[in-house]
Amino acid sequence: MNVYALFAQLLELVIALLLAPLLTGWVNQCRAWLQNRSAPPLLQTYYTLSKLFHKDVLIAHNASSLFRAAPYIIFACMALASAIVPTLSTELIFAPAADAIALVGLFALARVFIALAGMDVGTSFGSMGSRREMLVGFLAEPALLMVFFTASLISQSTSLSTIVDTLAHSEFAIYPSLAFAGVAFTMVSLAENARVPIDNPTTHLELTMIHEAMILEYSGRHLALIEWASSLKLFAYSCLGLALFFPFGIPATAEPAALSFALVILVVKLAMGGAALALIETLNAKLRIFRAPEFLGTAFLLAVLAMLVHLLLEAGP
Amino acid sequence: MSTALLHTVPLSGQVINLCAALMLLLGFAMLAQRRVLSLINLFMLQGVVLFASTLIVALTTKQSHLLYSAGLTLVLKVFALPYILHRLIRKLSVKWDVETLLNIPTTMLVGIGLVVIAFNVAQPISQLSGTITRATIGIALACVLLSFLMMITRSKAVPQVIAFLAMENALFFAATSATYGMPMVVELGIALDVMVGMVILGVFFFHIRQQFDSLDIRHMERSKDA
Amino acid sequence: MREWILLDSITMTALGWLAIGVVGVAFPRRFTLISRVLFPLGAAFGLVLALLALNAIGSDAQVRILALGLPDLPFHLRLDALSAFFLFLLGVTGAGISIYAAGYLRKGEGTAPGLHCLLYHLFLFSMAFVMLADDGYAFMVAWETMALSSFFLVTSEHRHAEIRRAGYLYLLIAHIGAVGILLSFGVMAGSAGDYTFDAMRDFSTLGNWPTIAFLLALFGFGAKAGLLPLHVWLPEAHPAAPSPVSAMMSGVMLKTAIYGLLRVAFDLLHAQLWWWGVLLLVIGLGSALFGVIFAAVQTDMKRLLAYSSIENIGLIAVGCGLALVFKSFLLPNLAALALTATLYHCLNHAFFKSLLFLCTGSVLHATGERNLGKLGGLIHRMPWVAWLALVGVLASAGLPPLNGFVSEWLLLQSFLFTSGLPHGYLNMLLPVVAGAIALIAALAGFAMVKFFGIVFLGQPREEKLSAAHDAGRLERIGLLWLAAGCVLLGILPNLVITLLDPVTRQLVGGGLAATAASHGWWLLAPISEDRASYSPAIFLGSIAVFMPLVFWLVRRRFHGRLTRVAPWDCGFPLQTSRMQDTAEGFGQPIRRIFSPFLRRSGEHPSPFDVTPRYSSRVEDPFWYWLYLPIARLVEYGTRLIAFLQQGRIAIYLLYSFITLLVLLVVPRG
Amino acid sequence: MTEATSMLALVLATPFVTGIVLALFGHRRSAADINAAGSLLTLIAAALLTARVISAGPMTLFDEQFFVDPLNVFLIALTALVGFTTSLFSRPYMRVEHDHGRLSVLRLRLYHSMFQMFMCTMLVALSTNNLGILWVAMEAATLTTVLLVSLYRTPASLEAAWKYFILCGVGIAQALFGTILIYFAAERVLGPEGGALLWTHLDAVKSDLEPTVLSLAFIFLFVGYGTKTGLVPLHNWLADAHAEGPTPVSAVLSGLLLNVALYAIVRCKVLVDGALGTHFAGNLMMAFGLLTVVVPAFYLSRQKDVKRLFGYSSIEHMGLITFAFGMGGAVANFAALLHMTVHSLTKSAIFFAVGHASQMAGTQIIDDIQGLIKRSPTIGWALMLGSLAILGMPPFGVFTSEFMILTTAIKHYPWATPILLTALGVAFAAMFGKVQGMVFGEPTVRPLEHNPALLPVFVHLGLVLMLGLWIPPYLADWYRQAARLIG
Repeated sequence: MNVYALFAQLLELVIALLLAPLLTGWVNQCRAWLQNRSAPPLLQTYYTLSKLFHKDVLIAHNASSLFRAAPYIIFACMALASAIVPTLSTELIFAPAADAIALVGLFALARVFIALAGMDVGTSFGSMGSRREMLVGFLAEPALLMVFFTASLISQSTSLSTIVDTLAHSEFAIYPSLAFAGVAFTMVSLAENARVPIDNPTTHLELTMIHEAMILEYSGRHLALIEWASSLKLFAYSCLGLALFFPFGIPATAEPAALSFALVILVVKLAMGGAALALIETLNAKLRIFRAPEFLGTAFLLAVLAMLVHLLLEAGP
Repeated sequence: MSTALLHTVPLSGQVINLCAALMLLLGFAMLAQRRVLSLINLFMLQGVVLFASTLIVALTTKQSHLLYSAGLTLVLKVFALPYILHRLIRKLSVKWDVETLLNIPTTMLVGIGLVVIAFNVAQPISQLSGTITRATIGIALACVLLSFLMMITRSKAVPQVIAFLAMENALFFAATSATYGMPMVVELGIALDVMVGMVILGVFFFHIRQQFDSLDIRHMERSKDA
Repeated sequence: MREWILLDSITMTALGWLAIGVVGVAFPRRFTLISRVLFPLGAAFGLVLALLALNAIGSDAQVRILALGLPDLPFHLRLDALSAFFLFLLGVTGAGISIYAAGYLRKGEGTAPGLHCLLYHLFLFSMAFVMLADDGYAFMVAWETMALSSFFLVTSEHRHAEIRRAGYLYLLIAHIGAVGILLSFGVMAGSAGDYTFDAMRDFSTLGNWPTIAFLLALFGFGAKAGLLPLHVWLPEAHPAAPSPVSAMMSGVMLKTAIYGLLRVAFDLLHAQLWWWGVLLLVIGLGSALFGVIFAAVQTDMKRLLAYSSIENIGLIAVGCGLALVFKSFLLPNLAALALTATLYHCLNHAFFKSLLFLCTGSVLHATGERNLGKLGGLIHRMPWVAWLALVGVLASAGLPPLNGFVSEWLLLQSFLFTSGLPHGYLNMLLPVVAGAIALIAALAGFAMVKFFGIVFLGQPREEKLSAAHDAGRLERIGLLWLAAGCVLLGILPNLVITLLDPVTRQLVGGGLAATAASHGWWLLAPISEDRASYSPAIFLGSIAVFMPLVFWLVRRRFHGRLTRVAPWDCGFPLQTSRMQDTAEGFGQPIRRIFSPFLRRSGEHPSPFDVTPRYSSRVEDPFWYWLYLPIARLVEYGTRLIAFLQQGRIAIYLLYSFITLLVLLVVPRG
Repeated sequence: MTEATSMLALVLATPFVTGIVLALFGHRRSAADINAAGSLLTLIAAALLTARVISAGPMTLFDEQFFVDPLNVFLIALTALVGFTTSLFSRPYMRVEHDHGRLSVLRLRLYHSMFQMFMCTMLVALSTNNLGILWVAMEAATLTTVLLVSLYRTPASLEAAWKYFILCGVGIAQALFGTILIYFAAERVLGPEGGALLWTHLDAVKSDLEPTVLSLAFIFLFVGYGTKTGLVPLHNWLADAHAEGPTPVSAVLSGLLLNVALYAIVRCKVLVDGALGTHFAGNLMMAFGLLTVVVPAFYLSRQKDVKRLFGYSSIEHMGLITFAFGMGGAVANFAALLHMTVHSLTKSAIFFAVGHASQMAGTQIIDDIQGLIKRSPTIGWALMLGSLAILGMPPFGVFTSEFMILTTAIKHYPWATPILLTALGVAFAAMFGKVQGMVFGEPTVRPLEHNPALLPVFVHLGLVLMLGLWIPPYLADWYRQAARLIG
């Protein structure tokens, strides 16, 4: 590993930390436009974060130390996740540290902690949220893995860099399996990021919320960290989708020139992706919680189908 | 047995065959018999026949120990056991008619079937029998089976025991007249066992009477798993 | 004087356990002696055994013949890589459990301490001898001794009828399984009844006999391991037993069954058929799914863990099956990968499941409650147990960077590289199986969150819980030991893989050590770096750096005060502990989704019920599909046969008579 | 030779004389001790005789009327041993029975003398060389045991004794017919003076004996002695006799008498298969053996009476042994002999424990006996371990023989293994469930007033445990020689 790789890695991390709230803001703005409401400013998320950071922290009496540690753990997990995903370059020093499966494991780790935090205070909504979060989780996780498996069967590897390399830089080939996988991935990431139709990030209707219900007891800097972490999660998922299904423009090297070029492309792609996400959210209505299994089951089946399609059409005997 | 064969058999042999026939006859008679007293008498007659056949075998083959066993038979089967049985039923005052679990004609039919089986089973053996008395094994077997049948069909203790003794007779008959007698020790032992067995049974009857105030063995069907 | 070899020292250590037991039963009432001296001593012996076995794994096989046993068949002992590995597992886990048990033992509970000491150490001793045995007879003796001693341990609270029932079920299934194993040995035995494993290796049975032997062994060992459909004893026996015993049974004893299966399938039988592997794989997958679904809906914490053991055993069986498939297609390296994953998972499960069972033991002692619905909020009362349990929970949920994740990662890897089997269906299906495994792992996460969240988090659901006390010193040591094992096994996978290398070489003739070690201790790359790699060290390291860094930055920049208030909960005024999710409530989505697989019963009150009582039970469908029909069949046969025993002497005479006649008329000769 | 003669004389005479003495003085307080002393003397003599035979090999004594070879001398030793331990056990047991007023002094006298007579008859049956005397001894054994079974004179015991007497009497009669047939066949080869009933002579000329006659003879002998062995469907007397007799009698019945009857069958099998040159007798034994293993297994679960329960389990094990002898061959015969040993040791130990247990509970009904282990751990553990041993749990010796039998079966007669497996499974389920209920749980039993005789129990179980882990070499080649004799 060379100094460039280190630089690229750090740059990626910083970019992620900085751009993530922006992406969230952008999505909210697009959504507001699409629903022709007056949109919040693009930087609204930053304002919210700094406001929360400066606020005092209120904590329930019987909240345990796990409750207070959770935000930091979750934030760390998400930061690491967004560092693992190859966004600007595939030559990263963290690349060997975790492959696709490990990435899924990382998301799962964060989820378990946030669910535990939700149960910690022992309120009715908290535990309800955790239950639903775990429900969504155990349905989404295998689907996500299957998506990765399809990609890794194509590239004969589970290491993200290698996958992206193969998809981006090998001679151009059409992978019908990736179409299925792409749809599945979209559905999964909607669910994972607490988006319509599974969850609504802006709701406080008690009976429908999932993610909000878990973090109901958080306030101040803890809440800020969690919000930031969730926007990081969205960012990571978006980058992941872009890297898997629109991998063009992610250089194999880490020269500054290539990086800066890749950054521009990334921003453009993210903008489009965010808009698309907003569009999807606008066009769909939130599902009942017990429709969620069907929704995610469909995602899982699509992913399996993708793999079979790959084995059928693309795997050379 | 064809007539030609019949003439080759010496007189003694014929007499023994006659005895065999009588044994079988008596067996059937006991099977058909309804009254206890006459059962005992028939049993005594069987003893007499047994004694006769043993005596003849002893005389023809000049085996001294067969003489003893003939005497033993006389003493035991003709005098002792019938006497004991008589005393028993007098003591227990059981002179009732014997009820059978199976009506008499059927029993007889089954008995005939048994005889057929017995003869067929004994056929190969009789063929190679070196002794002058060929049929005796088959007849003895038939008698054994008949007394077995009798034990099954009698529902009272005393007739059952008589049937048991009749079976003993049949065996003795086989031992003496078919094989010209077992070694003395064995015969003595057998006789002793029969004797002791009778005594024990005698004791037994009284206890059974005390406990069940009847000798009807249908009272003794308590311990079972069904 | 023959030279002293490693095998002798290991035998001596095992005998040491036996000696401890004898001493214990010699002084049955000396409580302090037993709990403060003997059990820690047993733990020390466990450590010694582990170290010796560690040395033995690398070295080549050693054989000893004892003076005991049958006249023509003295006990043969053999120490090779496979047995050494499982001995290591036994020793290293047993050490932790024994030291915990030393603290766990209470006066006047269950059997007399001396007897308990004897049974416990006899249990350890027999397990060690199962691994060492090298002939059918010695194996069976050790095997059944293991079953017996564990049975008596399970029923140590024998005054409760349900515990007696559990023990009965356990021993019954164990014994029937043992007969299956015995018959499989009989099939494999060399000509002229030579039951040494060497003879079985050399003896090449023909035709269907190897298959029959394999199936019998699968039946027998499956019964002990708790594979479907012979699992029913497991969720009964584990909760019934005292917690150290449940830990030992679930952590180690189930692995002896895996050991036996590996021994028979890979070592004693030479020619494996691919469909054996598929069969094992299917059964394993079924067990894993069944186990995890039922774990998610349990309301008794030890039953929950028991079902999760079924799940993990299922995963292990899946690994074995995959390894069999690869071996049968002569792909040694892939087989080695699958087998490594399997053995690794054996080790991991031994650690985290024992840890969790011991934690339930502490909870049980502190609260006297096993029902999840009556627990909660214990993290405040017993922080040690809670945090250590958290380690076990994360490991058992298969989350990085703990050990559970590594083995699942390896397993998934081995599934991803199947394309290339000369068998179309397998190529198609195996990746899908990988998806199923992912589902199982995720469900395990669900069950574990339920377990930890309901037991340790939230508000206490009963008043008496406020009296709960944390684990004692010795108990803490045991828990710490196992938790540390979970972490280390997660951080240093390469060491473990190099450790496993001789085992896989022995069984499938391939190993990962060469490739795995080539990237240094910190990077796990079983095949090659750009194919798949995972570095728990960096993983944990970066999290461990990020977290304090973020914390420090945040606290340095912002100084918002922290005040304790009543929980907000959307401003709902009245907050009671009854308003949290119960175990039933938490499991409800699973019940709803998987209702076709479950047999549910319970009462759901109407909205107008003034005194509503909600209860929901999930029962094991196998009872109704398999076991009760068999029981009814036997009962029917009994009634049929008992009809013969009429009690009428005439009938009896008739039997004899007919027997005689039949024998007379049928042709003889 | 001579000292062997004297030893055998001692073995046979001691119980006889003791029996006579006890018949005269059996009502004294010291009767139980005389009984034990006589048994001890028998045991010592038997041990010496055994040692002699091991060193000098087979020998015929008393102008060939008696014959000792490894096969029967080992059974003689076993019989003497179990007889001795039983007499030890019966000392406290019978005293308790007496104190509970279930037995008068005269009955005790009858018991003691008949016990010795029974031992005597069995020893004669084992050691004789003359098939006729064998028959006589078996009949005598029946008569003595009838008296023992009916000792309590309760209706149930009378009923049991009556059934026992009639069924076994009839059976034995068949055996006599078989014996006559053998004589009939042998006499044509050996001549009337050639000792045509002496087993040694018959064995010498068995290949010349007439096959048809011998096959017929074997059927009668098999039915006859099989009745005493308790082979299904001739077994119906057995459970009752075990349940209703005094416990020491149950112990010797299933521990010894069944063995002796089986021994008679095996002796005849050797002759018959030798004469026929086929496996006729063996097949017959295998068939009945299997039947006898399966049927009682299904009876077990219905039993209410604990002694009846174990009576059926004895039937089952006899079936297993018969099956093994039927299979033949070195391993199977070895296993069968071993199983004979361990079964009689274990089963008698169990009956000892059961006797004390039922005295503690004051009943033989299983449901009314509970929590033994709380009141008297030793008896509880004895019953539990004994039952586990008899169910074929290692490391007890019963497992050893079952291991050999099952593995041999699956090698040579695979079709038989599912049947055996079913039987063993069902038997385990039924019996263990009941025993667990008796040993564990909330106690319903009272402690005993006399301290029980547990030495015999644990001596037996210890021996069985030893045989499971280590068979002494001399014992092993003793078994081997015997197995070779059976062929």
